[in-house]
Amino acid sequence: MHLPIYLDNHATTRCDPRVVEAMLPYFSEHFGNASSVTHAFGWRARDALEAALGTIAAALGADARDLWLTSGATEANNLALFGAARARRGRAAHIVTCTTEHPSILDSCRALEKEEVRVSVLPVNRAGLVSPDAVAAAIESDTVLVSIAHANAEIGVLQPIAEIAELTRARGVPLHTDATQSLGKVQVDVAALGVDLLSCSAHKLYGPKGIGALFVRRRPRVPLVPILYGGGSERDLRSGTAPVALAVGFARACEIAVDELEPEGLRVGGLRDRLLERLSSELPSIRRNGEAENVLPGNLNLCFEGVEGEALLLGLPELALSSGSACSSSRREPSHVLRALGLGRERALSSIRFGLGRFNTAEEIEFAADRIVEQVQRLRSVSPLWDDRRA
Amino acid sequence: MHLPIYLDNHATTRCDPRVVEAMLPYFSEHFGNASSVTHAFGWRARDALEAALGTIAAALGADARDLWLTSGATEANNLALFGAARARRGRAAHIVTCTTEHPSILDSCRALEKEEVRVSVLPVNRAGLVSPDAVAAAIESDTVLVSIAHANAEIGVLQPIAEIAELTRARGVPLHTDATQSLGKVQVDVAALGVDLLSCSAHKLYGPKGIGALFVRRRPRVPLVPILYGGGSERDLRSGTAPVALAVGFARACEIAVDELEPEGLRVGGLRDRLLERLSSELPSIRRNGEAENVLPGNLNLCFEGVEGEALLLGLPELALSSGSACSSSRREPSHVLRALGLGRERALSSIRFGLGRFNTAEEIEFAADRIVEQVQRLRSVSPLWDDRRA
Amino acid sequence: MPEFYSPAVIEHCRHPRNAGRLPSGDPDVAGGEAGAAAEGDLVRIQIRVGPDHVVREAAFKAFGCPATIAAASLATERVLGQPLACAVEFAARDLAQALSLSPDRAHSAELARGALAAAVEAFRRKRGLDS
Amino acid sequence: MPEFYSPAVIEHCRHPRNAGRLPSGDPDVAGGEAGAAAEGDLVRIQIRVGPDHVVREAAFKAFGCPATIAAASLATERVLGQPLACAVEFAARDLAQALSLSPDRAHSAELARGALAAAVEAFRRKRGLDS
Ligand SMILES: Cc1ncc(COP(=O)(O)O)c(C=O)c1O
Ligand SMILES: Cc1ncc(COP(=O)(O)O)c(C=O)c1O
Repeated sequence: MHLPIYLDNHATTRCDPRVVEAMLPYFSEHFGNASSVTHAFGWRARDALEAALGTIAAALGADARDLWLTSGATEANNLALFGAARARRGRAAHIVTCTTEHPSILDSCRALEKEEVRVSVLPVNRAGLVSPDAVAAAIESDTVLVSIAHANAEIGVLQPIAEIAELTRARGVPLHTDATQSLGKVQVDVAALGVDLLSCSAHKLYGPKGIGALFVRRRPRVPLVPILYGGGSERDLRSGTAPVALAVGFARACEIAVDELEPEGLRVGGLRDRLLERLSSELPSIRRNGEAENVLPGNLNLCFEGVEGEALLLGLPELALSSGSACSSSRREPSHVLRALGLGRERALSSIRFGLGRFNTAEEIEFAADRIVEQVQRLRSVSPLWDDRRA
Repeated sequence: MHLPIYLDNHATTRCDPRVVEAMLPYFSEHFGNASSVTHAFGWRARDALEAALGTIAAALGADARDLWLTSGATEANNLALFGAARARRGRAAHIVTCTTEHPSILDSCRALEKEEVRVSVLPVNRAGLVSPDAVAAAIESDTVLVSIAHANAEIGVLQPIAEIAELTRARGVPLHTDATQSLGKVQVDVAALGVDLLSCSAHKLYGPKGIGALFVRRRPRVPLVPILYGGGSERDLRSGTAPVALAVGFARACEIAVDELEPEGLRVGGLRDRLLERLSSELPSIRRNGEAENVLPGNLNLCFEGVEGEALLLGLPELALSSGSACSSSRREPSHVLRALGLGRERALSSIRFGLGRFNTAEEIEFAADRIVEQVQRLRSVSPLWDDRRA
Repeated sequence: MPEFYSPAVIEHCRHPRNAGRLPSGDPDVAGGEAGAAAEGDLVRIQIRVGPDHVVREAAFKAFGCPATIAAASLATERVLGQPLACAVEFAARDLAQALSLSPDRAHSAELARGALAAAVEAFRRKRGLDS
Repeated sequence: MPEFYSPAVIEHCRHPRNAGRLPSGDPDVAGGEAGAAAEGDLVRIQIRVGPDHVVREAAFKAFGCPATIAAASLATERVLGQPLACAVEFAARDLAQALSLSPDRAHSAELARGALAAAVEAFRRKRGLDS
């Protein structure tokens, strides 16, 4: 067993060695520019790129022509939101999203508000779910986009996207979903979900960092304007030299994830359940944050009452864990997602996110459980809140 | 000797095996998210990222805090232009650039015009040079940016950036230069150039595709707004999970290029001169496009009178060459750069861009010269224009 | 350029048939051209016509993209042995298809047809034939 | 969290000194608290004061980030043997510096000082001493 044990697979994942192997030839051997149309280096690169696009698209149940490579899900999300809002070219526009979205959604919305776009940020319930009816009710005559993530990065909850899609489709409003956390972990199919736009990122499914994609349905076509210009044709949504090696890696990552989806889901879900079982049987007063049913197999977000998250992590140097989302944990702000569920600051700060993944073993999980139980007990013995609760 | 011989190093370059070696550990071993602050995987990633930023910044004579990683020079250029224009928040804005810029500059300008930004696109002379006085004269009271590339991607000519910088600084207008083609080929120093913003891209200097950077001077600080939002702090110009492996590769590429700058410049320049010497001594009526003095060592842009470029390339399957810029050669439009020099369509279409680089050998250049001479002669024997000229 | 060009185009461009010139002073030789160098394509075709009004010889020169060179080359090949009356039709019909030209290169076939038609026309004029 | 926390913080947080509680009913024991769980930090400190008005024993409980736990731990360590009159000053002076707290965690030292000051104050009140 290798220490520390990585249990932060929502933040990023280890690049699968099979992915690295697939990418390697495209750095120094088949290194051409896919838009070099006059020689074999370019053709080889373009062929690889097109094959990669085909594979990634297939993983989403999409057509390769509907897929735009980006530098990651942040760019894909920005492209979806800014692209849809700016396609209105100054006319009034309105966007519907919810409180538990990733900062690349919420911060983009905030920036759009400065461009006079109106944004409705819907609440979620205790389980982390947005209500499809609330989405439908929020739609206005100039709503250009509804954006609701497929799976949440902190509590792993899966939103009822297909249900929402029925309602948005009836209103003729495009639906975007950020599937960054769900792709490769659960079934993601643009037709089954009924979405018009979908973001994803390779590094969340054992692929390389620095590449993601935005699916953009062509029929009916969602009007979008690019956020990066430069040499693409009029209808290109993204310019810039395509990172062929990364695309090949992304494709291989999709392929593996799709191949192994079911058994891995069961295995990782089993490890997660085992961890939860051990912790909740050996420790009183722990609570799971978010919905328990429709959750990513690797996700577990737990509140250890009376124990502050960072202090707990400091006692667990053998485990790589996050006390919040990777993006916000440098400031000591409680997770906006947990707050959105209605958790108080104290309970939010007492929460830890577990992200189990492909490379975790049963042995690691038992070890992790041992250490966590021990540290929670130790910190509770120092905790004035624990005193009060026992009183 | 390996065929085909790659002579298209302006389009992209082979990733140096030393760069690949440097990147490798950051895919599957040190794979953490640099913003994961709660565990060793994150710290390791952040340390690597910061070291990489330091190295890249050093190659530019800049401070790491002034450097923003992007997905490439396209994004860096877009960030410079949109960032500066939108920082005006709706007030009148004006940008100065020139006709020979890369599409990521010119297309961004076109898109900005739709946002009511005025753009002055200055002409260049026959040598491809923009006049510093013309730049100064074009500046208006609301000019937010002057953007002139350091080296041109087709004719390799180096613009008088330092001279332009003196004039823009006197007027208090920020100067941006696209150094994508020059970094690693000739000295690039933000202080010596006197620029406030500078774009570059790893894949043009034997690094990986999918990463670039924008240098943004802090003192005096150039006001810019981001084009990608998501979790960064207020003053962050770029959000999204940093691609650590690519950053490490970019840094290694910079390090090697800086180390070998002088001898490689001489070696590659020598190969280029040899190629030119052979072609011009063995073939009548060939003309070099652009300035001959201040040119990238690996660049040679030649017009073979009476011979159409694509037909010539079809006769040269052993050589990987471009008849224009990689981006535009899928449409049969003569290069906008060559047209900007005042070349007619015929002469522009008869031009070939040679991009020699690190991995080219003297043997390859002799072989290439042999083949080119043979094919130009063959095609001239079929050319009605050649008939006319001899008449 | 295998990406853009069919094997037929590549073959004709690398090994053009009937590239060259016929002596334009000969009474049975006439030539025509189409396109313009300034536009990027120029095709010249000459034909030598027998007393039986059958095309006996043909030659071309072309400046332009591979498709243009190939189309001119193929046209001169096909026109041989054709009676003048239907030479253009026979030689130029389905040139684009024979060379599998993509729609954006169809222009190349047009140029070959145009140059051939001009050559036939020039021959008729030279001989005072009705066109 | 070596990234944020000094070795001293890590040491105190992993091995807190004087964690626990003193019997609050004892006449020579008094306690105070600072912070609020709802804000994310709560520190309680108790002291036992000898007849000579010297702090003989101290105990703390803390909920909060590692810096807060460490500051409370260090404060209870330093206060031992201090005369009540200057206990807070001695124990809490330069806590932030001793633990190399970054400015954004200086709050943690303030909490330890506050809880200690409240305990001293409570002791005075309990004994009817002037504060
Ligand atoms: C739900 C979600 N959306 C978007 C992102 C951003 O992805 P990327 O790192 O590819 O920009 C992340 C991860 O950071 C995420 O978890
Ligand atoms: C001068 C110049 N600027 C910008 C770019 C775009 O760079 P990237 O491929 O990194 O987006 C290129 C190359 O394509 C270039 O040559």
